[in-house]
Amino acid sequence: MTTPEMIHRSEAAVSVELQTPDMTLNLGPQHPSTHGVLRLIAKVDGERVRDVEPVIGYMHRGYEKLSEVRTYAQITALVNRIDWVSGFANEVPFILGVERLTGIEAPPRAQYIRMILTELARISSHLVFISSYPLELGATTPLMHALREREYVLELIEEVTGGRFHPNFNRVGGIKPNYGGGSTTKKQSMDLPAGFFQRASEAMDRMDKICDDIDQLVTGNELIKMRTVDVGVIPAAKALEYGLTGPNLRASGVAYDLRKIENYLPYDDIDFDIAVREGGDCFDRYMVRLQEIRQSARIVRQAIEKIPTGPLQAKVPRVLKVPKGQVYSRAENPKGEFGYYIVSEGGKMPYRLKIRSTSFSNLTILPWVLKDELIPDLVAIMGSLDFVLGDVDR
Amino acid sequence: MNFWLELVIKLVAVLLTVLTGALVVIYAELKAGSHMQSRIGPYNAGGRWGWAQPLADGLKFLQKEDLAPAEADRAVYGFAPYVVMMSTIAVFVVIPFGPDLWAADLDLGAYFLLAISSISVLGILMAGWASANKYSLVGGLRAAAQLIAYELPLVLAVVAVVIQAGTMSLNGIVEAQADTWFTIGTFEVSAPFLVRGQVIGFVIFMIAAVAELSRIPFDMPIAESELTMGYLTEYSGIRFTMFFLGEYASMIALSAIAATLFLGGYALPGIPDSLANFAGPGVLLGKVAILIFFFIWIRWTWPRLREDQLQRLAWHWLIPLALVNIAVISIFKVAF
Amino acid sequence: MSKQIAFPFPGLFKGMWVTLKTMFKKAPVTMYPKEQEIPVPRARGVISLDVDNCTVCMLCARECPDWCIYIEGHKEMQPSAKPGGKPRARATLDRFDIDYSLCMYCGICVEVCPFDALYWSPEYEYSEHDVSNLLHNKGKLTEWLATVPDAPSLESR
Amino acid sequence: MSDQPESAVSTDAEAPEAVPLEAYASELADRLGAEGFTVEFDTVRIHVSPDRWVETINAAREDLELFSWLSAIDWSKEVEVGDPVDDVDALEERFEVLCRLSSVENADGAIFVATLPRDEPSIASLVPTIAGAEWHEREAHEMFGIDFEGNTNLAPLYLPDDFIGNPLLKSYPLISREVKPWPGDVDVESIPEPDEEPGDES
Repeated sequence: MTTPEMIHRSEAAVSVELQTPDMTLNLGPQHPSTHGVLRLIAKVDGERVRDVEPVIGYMHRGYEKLSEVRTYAQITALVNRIDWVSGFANEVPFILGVERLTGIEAPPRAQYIRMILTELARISSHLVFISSYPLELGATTPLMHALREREYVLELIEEVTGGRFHPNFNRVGGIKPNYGGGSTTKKQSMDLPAGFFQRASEAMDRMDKICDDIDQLVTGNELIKMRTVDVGVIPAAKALEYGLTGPNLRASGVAYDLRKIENYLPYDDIDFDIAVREGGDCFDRYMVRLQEIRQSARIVRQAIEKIPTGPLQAKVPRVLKVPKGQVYSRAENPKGEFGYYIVSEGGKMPYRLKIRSTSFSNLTILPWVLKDELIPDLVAIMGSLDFVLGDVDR
Repeated sequence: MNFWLELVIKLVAVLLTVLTGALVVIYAELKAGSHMQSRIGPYNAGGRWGWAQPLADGLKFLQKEDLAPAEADRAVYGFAPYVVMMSTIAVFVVIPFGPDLWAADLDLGAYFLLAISSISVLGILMAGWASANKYSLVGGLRAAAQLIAYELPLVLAVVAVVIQAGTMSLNGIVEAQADTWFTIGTFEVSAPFLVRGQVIGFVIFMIAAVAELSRIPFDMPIAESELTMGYLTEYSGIRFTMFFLGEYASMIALSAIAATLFLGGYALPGIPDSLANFAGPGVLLGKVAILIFFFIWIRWTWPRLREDQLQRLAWHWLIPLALVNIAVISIFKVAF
Repeated sequence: MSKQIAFPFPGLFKGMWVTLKTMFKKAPVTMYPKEQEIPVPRARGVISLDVDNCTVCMLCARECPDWCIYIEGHKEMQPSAKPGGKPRARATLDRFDIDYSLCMYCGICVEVCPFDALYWSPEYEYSEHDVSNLLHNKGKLTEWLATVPDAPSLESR
Repeated sequence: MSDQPESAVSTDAEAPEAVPLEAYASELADRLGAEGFTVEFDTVRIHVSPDRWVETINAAREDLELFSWLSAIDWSKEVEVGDPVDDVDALEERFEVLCRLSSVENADGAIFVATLPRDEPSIASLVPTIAGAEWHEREAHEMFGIDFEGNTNLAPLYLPDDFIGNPLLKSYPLISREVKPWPGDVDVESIPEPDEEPGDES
């Protein structure tokens, strides 16, 4: 079908005869394709984008500054708002960082619960991508089908944590304490509610089914392939130079997954594969995420089989003292490597908190990858990077 | 009958058909589309199943302020929706709903139909240019390129039908399809052109029709995720309603044309001629409904193409294929 | 899944089959004002206050990251429980306001309360036309107490 | 599921590597000719002289391929918001520019640190060799006022064009915390002494 050479050849023939001035097309900050307040100033020559300058910061909330006036417990509530479609996964690296500073280690059951919820957050984040990406290409129905299934995942998260998007469930050395019903319950942690395993495995079956449906509806669709295959190719070297991580990097053939490398939660008990594809185009980025939903469902299934019994909270002093030190703690978020560089000076609040948010780094490649693409491909490529503006602007 | 009375009756009939038809199709799209998406669609307006939703939407649009950008070319901007609407309504004039149920039976019916429906390109270009908006401009130009590219396969597909029928009158084409194809013993078999070797022509016509309608997968002119709403970006209120109704009316028009040319129009094998005038509209509407459902179905299933892919599809595939189709049909026409 | 495009475009028609199947299934829709979903017991809907348990210790107001809890109180002398004992000072709550337009539902106040005066209720229907009405005072917070559910039973393993 | 072996859960995989981590850091620092290194809490920090900043990082990218992030720390005695440093008197006021590189093969990775003076901080830009550093440098520029020589586009990234100040400096106040009094500051009135109670006076 269409090869890039064909486009370029036909273009070359035209541009010899017609020299037209470039037009500046402003996309955003309110624009249907930017799902958030991203603004692109694109210099277009007809349909071809000659140059693009992303403008961000419309949603800058200054989390790094706010974190300097908040205690560690308060920051946990804050950070799950950075990338709101996978709120739980944002908390994990932060709490692991504080645990590393204080030398407290969460008990195995708490770690398993963290792992289950992280994977549920990953599924929900990828389902948002699976739903919104075809929408940018014009297909409206996968949106509703994927969001319908995401609801089952969010219900699971809410059932355990009490919040659909902002769980605020991790505590240093364990998970959130119970409250209400007398002071004794407060000393216990919020364990999984009855029937959770049953409902979780049912929901995971649904995830497999929706993946099959999406395969039929989207993946196999020739029009989708025409729009995404060989579009927006990012070679591995470029991806590394721009700091791309997560599915965007794995689609370029680099098997970089912190779940395997860093082993920050009991992932080595679980048998799962890293989804890697070689092409680095939009279709591969889409496919990696679709495969990761299946892998995450696999992880959740195994985790609910293997989850150990035991305490949920390690012994933590009543007044938590975080010693002086600097730690970089990172974890594999649905969108890639999410890290916190915590500088503690021994106070109640961190002296400085650098948030290495994934979408910000993933978005730095936009000017490079969008250069000399068509306007429809601009939308396709931008969507395939799967960013959340809250994660970009912090 | 008095000429003027007849004219008024015909005009009112056509207008009513177009407008109520468009409202019904809008409702069908809302309802079918939402069920395909696991939603329930309109529910509250009008009591049962939200049947009044299109009416309510229409009323809402009428109340909206009719905005025009400061830089817009007011006259052209204001006139554009009516050009689109007019070209759509004029198509209905020649479509026969029964042996005697037509507004005008032109000898050059098929020709008139193609000519008048391509006027809508003008309206869209006017809208895109006069809006003084870059999205509108790009959308308008995309629409122009697309409509002109797909006008050709559409015309060529019709040419094959005209050759087979031997007439350009739409009534004549329907009658040609109702005529005996061959006989088995004393049993006379008649069949629409679709069955009589126009499969390729029908497929080309339908693809081109979707492109003419600027519906998914060919909705680049209004591609929401790229151009917000293309040439419609700046329109609001009554003028937007015109475009909106026009889109759905032309969906009916193209379906009716396809039904007339390829599916036997008002004729259905087995319905005697004496009943044709009564059953005709129903038969035609049934066929139109099937085709419209097809349009709705693919709109809620497929993504959109890219502009260059769309052009390539037209020029590299559809037009050569349509020419081959004409040649084959002509050979068969002469040989048999 | 291969990137190749096969000629008769089977993918297009498989997709149409999926949408057609969906069309004849019942839509999983809750018609909100008529039907209501029952939120899970742990849902963080609104914070309710048990005035009797509050000792005006100010912990919640101090730990709140958004500074959206306003407390005022005074101390009263109360006769001792034992006859002949010294009268005790007891803190009485005058004002307890939570500004839900600022609250970010983190639940830290409920967690730090040492005397079980604050509870989460899953109620969610308290939207207002005027943002100032989102400041719930002591009386309103107490009303929510009736809607606090029992904690869910836990998974057996 | 109590028969599940507890030992299967190994969360702190780096703990046994604590000694190798220091060996790794010293080997890396030696190879790159860095000024020194620290390893604390499994975080490797390689101290680099600002003059050799670009050179060192490019050399390190041979096996630490992934450019992860770039940022800065403001070490300041004057602290407008948040907790001050542990030992204010001993603090040497400075900026630290940090750049994290990671390996994509294993858990290796290091944070490269260059120390800059607090007045007119300036360092060579990484953009000519690592294009992805552009936005990170722009962010550090607007948030801390650090100049990156060679980065031609240091326009504000997050902040409005007419914004004055560098918000992440420790001396920059957080307005939202200043316009509103802390509600936790109110205390219940002190317990009145028994002899001062109104009834007893008369």
